[in-house]
Amino acid sequence: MSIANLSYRAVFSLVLKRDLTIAMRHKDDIINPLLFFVIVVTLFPLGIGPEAQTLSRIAPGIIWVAALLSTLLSLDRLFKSDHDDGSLEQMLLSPHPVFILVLAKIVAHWLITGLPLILIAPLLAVLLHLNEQSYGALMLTLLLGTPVLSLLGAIGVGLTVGIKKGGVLLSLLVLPLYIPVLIFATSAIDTAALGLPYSGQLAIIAALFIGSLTLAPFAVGAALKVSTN
Amino acid sequence: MSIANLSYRAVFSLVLKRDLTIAMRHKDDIINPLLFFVIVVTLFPLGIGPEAQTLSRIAPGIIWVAALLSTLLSLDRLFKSDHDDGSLEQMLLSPHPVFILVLAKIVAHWLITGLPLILIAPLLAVLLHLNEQSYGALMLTLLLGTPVLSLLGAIGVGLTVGIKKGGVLLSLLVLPLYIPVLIFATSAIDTAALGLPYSGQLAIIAALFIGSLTLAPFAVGAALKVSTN
Amino acid sequence: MWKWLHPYANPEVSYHFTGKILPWLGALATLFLSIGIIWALAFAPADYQQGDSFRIFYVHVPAASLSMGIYFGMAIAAFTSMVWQFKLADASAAAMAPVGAIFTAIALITGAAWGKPMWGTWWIWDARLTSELILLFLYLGVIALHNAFEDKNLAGKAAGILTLVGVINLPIIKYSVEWWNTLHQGSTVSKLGKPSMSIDMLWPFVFCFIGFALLVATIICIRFRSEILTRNSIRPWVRTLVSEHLSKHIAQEKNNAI
Amino acid sequence: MSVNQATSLTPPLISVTNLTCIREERLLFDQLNIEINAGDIVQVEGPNGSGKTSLLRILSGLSQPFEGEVFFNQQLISQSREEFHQDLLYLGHLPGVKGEMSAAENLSFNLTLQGAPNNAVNIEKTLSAVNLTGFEDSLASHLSAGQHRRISLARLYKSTAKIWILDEPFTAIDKQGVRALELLFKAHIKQGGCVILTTHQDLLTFEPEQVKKITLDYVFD
Amino acid sequence: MSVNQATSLTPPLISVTNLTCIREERLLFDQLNIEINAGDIVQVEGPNGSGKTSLLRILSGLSQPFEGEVFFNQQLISQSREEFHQDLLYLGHLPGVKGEMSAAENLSFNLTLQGAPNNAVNIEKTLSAVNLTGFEDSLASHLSAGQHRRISLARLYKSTAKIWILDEPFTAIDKQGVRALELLFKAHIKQGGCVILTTHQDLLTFEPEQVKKITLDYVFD
Amino acid sequence: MQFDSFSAFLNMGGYGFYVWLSFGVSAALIAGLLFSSLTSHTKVIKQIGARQQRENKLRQVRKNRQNSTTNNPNEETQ
Ligand code: HEM
Ligand SMILES: Nc1ncnc2c1ncn2[C@@H]1O[C@H](COP(=O)(O)OP(=O)(O)OP(=O)(O)O)[C@@H](O)[C@H]1O
Ligand SMILES: Nc1ncnc2c1ncn2[C@@H]1O[C@H](COP(=O)(O)OP(=O)(O)OP(=O)(O)O)[C@@H](O)[C@H]1O
Ligand SMILES: [Mg+2]
Ligand SMILES: [Mg+2]
Repeated sequence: MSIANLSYRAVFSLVLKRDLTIAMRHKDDIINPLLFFVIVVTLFPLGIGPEAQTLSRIAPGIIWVAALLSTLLSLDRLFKSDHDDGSLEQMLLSPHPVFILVLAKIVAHWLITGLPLILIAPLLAVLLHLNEQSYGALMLTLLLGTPVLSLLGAIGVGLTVGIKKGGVLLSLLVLPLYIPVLIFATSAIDTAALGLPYSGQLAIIAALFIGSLTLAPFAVGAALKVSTN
Repeated sequence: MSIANLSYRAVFSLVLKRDLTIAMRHKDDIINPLLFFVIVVTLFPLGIGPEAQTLSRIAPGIIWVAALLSTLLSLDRLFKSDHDDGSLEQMLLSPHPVFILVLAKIVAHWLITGLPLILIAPLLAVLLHLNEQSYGALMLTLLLGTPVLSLLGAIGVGLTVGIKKGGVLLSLLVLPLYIPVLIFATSAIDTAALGLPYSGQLAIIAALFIGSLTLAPFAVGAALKVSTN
Repeated sequence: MWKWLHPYANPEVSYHFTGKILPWLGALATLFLSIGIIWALAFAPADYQQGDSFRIFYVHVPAASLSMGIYFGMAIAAFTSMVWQFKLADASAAAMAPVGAIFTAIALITGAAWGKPMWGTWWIWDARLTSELILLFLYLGVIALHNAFEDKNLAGKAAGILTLVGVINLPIIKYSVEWWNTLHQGSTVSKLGKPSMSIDMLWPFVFCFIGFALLVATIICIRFRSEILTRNSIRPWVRTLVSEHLSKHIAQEKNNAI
Repeated sequence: MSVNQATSLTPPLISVTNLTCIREERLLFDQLNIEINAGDIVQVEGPNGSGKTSLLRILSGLSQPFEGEVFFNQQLISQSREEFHQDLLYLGHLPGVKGEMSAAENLSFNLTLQGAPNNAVNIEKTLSAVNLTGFEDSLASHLSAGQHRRISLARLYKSTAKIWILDEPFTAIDKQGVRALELLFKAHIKQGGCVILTTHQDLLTFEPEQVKKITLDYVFD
Repeated sequence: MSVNQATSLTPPLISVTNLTCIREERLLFDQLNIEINAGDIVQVEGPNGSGKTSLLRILSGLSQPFEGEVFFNQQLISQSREEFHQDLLYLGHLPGVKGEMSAAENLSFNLTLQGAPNNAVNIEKTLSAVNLTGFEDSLASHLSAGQHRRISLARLYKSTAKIWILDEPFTAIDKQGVRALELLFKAHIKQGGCVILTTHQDLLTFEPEQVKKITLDYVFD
Repeated sequence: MQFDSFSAFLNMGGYGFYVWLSFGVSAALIAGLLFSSLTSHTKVIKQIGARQQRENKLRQVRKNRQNSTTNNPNEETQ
């Protein structure tokens, strides 16, 4: 009888590497959510009007809502394609704990979609005339907040992956979970624009991050087992 | 030898009826884009703050951007599932002209996703404190504009349907095409808020509608033939 | 009427033809650009209003007009390939897209860098700026579509459809954006109007413009040649060309080793 | 690569000249010439990846060949699209069956799209011919792999098209089902139709000399 | 419904007690008892829609039965998940192969996930065993239906799992390929493994009495 | 020459940062484009060469296989 003598870390990096390879092969996976983010942000001035004052007032909200929607759209790639070609079944049947595989896939998802968003956010902040004092807060909230989006989103995908047209149902499940992140993040940025300390809001986002990091992988594992039944 | 003696109208209604049946079977298809629309609109007061004045200033932009994104998300269902289960191949091989089948599918898509948006829009306008003079303009622009979104979107879907992960690529292709509709529609609503006539903008949207109605089905047909090759 | 074009419709002939004119194009581009850029940076007079920031003009305007010109060329190529099934036109359209995107990006970046000292902000939602940004999106869409299909012939056809739809849309976008902007806000950006140029400024500009145009032609030629190779890799002439090239390469490496 | 010769003096139903197919820059077949007449049953043979599916898709007009032409009744298929499609029934690897519709609805849609007159009695009888009695109103997504394919195959029983192009029609079908299909093919060619199919199983109820074979194999330049 | 009896005194590898499966309110099988020992090859038979796939998914733990239990080495599979999965290789209707990765990358990932030591020479040799020499670096989405499945089947050659559960493994595979797979099954059961499979073709190289059969058929109560 | 000294040239009348930023970014982007265009040509040639070699290998394998089947027809070859 063979003993799968791969340590947790090895399994984690195996899956992570595979997902990153697929993304690099298919560079669109990285570029497209980013472009979506950019396009959504540019749509708002077109819809609302070009006045700098209005734009700078609503900039934090727009950037965060766009980040949220862009993450949402990219969530699909987390398990859907693995489900459709049978790889997910194989992973659930592997001798390793499911939560590690799930965590690796979530981390890969964040590296592919969350990180690029953070890198391009300052540029979009310029387009929307964001208050100069708020840049630090914007970056920090994105850095702590986008992983939460990936983690919570994974739960939604896990639940809907077996359903044929889960695309919009997914957003229905996930968006309410995203609301606290949105509220605290934009409030932090607004506070920073006034020159006040915003560490309170940051601490809450950090707490959300740690909480979802510990709980989400197990929830996702359970959800996947149900939805592939 | 059998002669397919179905008139164009019969083929049109055959395909239309089938798509509507599927949507009714799977009620999520109708409810979910609607809910997405509602959720996106409600995210903005959360991200921006509850002041009535700011909200009413940006309401037309937000409603229209949300309508646009919601249409975009639902576009996937236009051809993707037909492609994945081989029905699209069968339609392309049927003895009837492709543009009729395509047009029927687009009309079905609008009935399923566009029409409900229009019906619920006044409610959301109330939530965002839209200027009372603008309601008529909002409804008229949505009525003329959302079919354009479905028609132009179909071109994008036609091009990307053969590609594995076309989801976000689709938005990149389609959103630039949506910009004129967005600009004229919001401008009409803003003009109406000032009590000025907005028939000029409406006329342009109507022209866009007629232009895309005549050209899009052929472009989509050509695109489908390429992408299923 | 089209007869004289016929030999160039042959991939092999046009591959070798472009190979022959490429060095000349490159040399001319280098010549014009080096004269133009040095003149523009060091010898042209400063603008009486904008000072030395005006020197950005010499890159900005050629890049902006080339960005639009290349899209136009791409649309013509797409049309040709669709109507006359002219496969080489697809290859040339595929070669143009990335070049156009880069020049659009240059126009945007130089414009932004000029806007900060002149208008006090990197970006405003002016009509011209906005439509240039949308042009960038259209380019990126075409490139993404080219990359999304493995079969380059299909990719060419799909991107051609998108290019043509985009070209119908381009004037609509342009006018809508212009109208949208003036509706909301006055003409604060009237500075964008053409400055009356003196002769000392015109000549370096002409050199820069021609230089950039030649550079664009050169790069498109280079890319066009690799597009031809990928699309015809099964043809015997490509096979012999590849094996000759590779054997030469190996021989060179051996020489280096010795 | 075997090339079928014309065996009768009547013009062939489908003919193919100088067909070359390249996928992934690999030459699958080169300068293929085929003539298929009424009454022929043609089995395209070859190991996995030899280009059977590619050939069938070109014959049906779904893919464009790298070089060469396909004729239907001596007209280019791209120029007589409507007549050709009226006489063509193509079933690919994918069944073209919608999971959200019931078996009966699926069949009825597919038949009507092809131009057949639609009536309910017919539908029920046709479904019973593919052994789906009792499943008429089950959603297709709730059926097993083989039942799913049977819905798609059912349209063969009502088809008025002369040319049947079938890519691995026996996938997931049980033995009884395979035998029933073969009988159907026999009836079809007797009525002056033709069948072009791929399968990795042997056709059991046909005499070996009755079946024309097109054998594909790897080719190198 | 036939039920296999234990034929040896050693404890069975897999045993199933009182298994009942209901899908869509239709009883597929009722009170099924099976024992499968090392060295068995078991073919689950039955017409389309009789519940073969459902049974295999229950055996592998992917679906929960309506009633009854599945034991591995006399332990409930839900209670010995890790050991069971280490000894299980399940291949379903879907191949579990990613189109964006090359044949070699797919195989290597699948093997490593199962816990096999990963090395490049092995991968190439294994792929050549399923006749994919020369396609190691082709993206899986660019391969034909049969080649696609072969990538998935390749892992059988390196598997150290005792229990193989295979749902229609021969789909889209050409004749030579089927014969090679049967030889592989022979070697596997000789080494003390067991194979549980469904297929609508007959196993050709096995003696009829060598193959245990579980025959499912429609039940109406 | 418009400038008195090299530092004045660099300073560009106070607009140095913006002017050099524009020219620098433009030069970098064009250089990158030129580089990728030039390498893509050799990359394409290498790719085609690799594929030809793969085909040769495949041809060899098949030839060997055919030989072995004709030599001992009873042996299963796969
Ligand atoms: C991101 C910002 C900018 C963008 C996207 C942009 C874009 C354009 C475009 C598309 C053109 C048209 C070229 C043609 O018609 O051939 C143009 C021309 C021009 N731009 Fe800009 N521009 C920007 C900022 C600026 C700034 C800040 C200035 C100067 C203060 C400026 C000065 C000019 C001038 C003088 C022309 C030539 C006008 C003409 O020939 O009609 N631009 N720009
Ligand atoms: N997803 C599903 N939801 C509900 N019922 C299903 C589902 N899949 C299958 N069934 C039902 O279960 C029965 C058995 O299906 P199963 O897939 O196990 O059959 P099978 O023996 O594998 O058939 P085949 O030979 O066609 O693959 C079918 O008749 C069908 O009615
Ligand atoms: N989508 C694709 N893109 C690129 N190349 C492909 C694609 N599909 C198939 N090919 C290539 O074409 C060749 C022939 O494929 P095809 O599907 O025609 O084979 P087949 O004879 O039907 O095989 P099978 O018996 O496995 O179904 C394959 O070897 C593969 O390399
Ligand atoms: Mg095939
Ligand atoms: Mg089954």
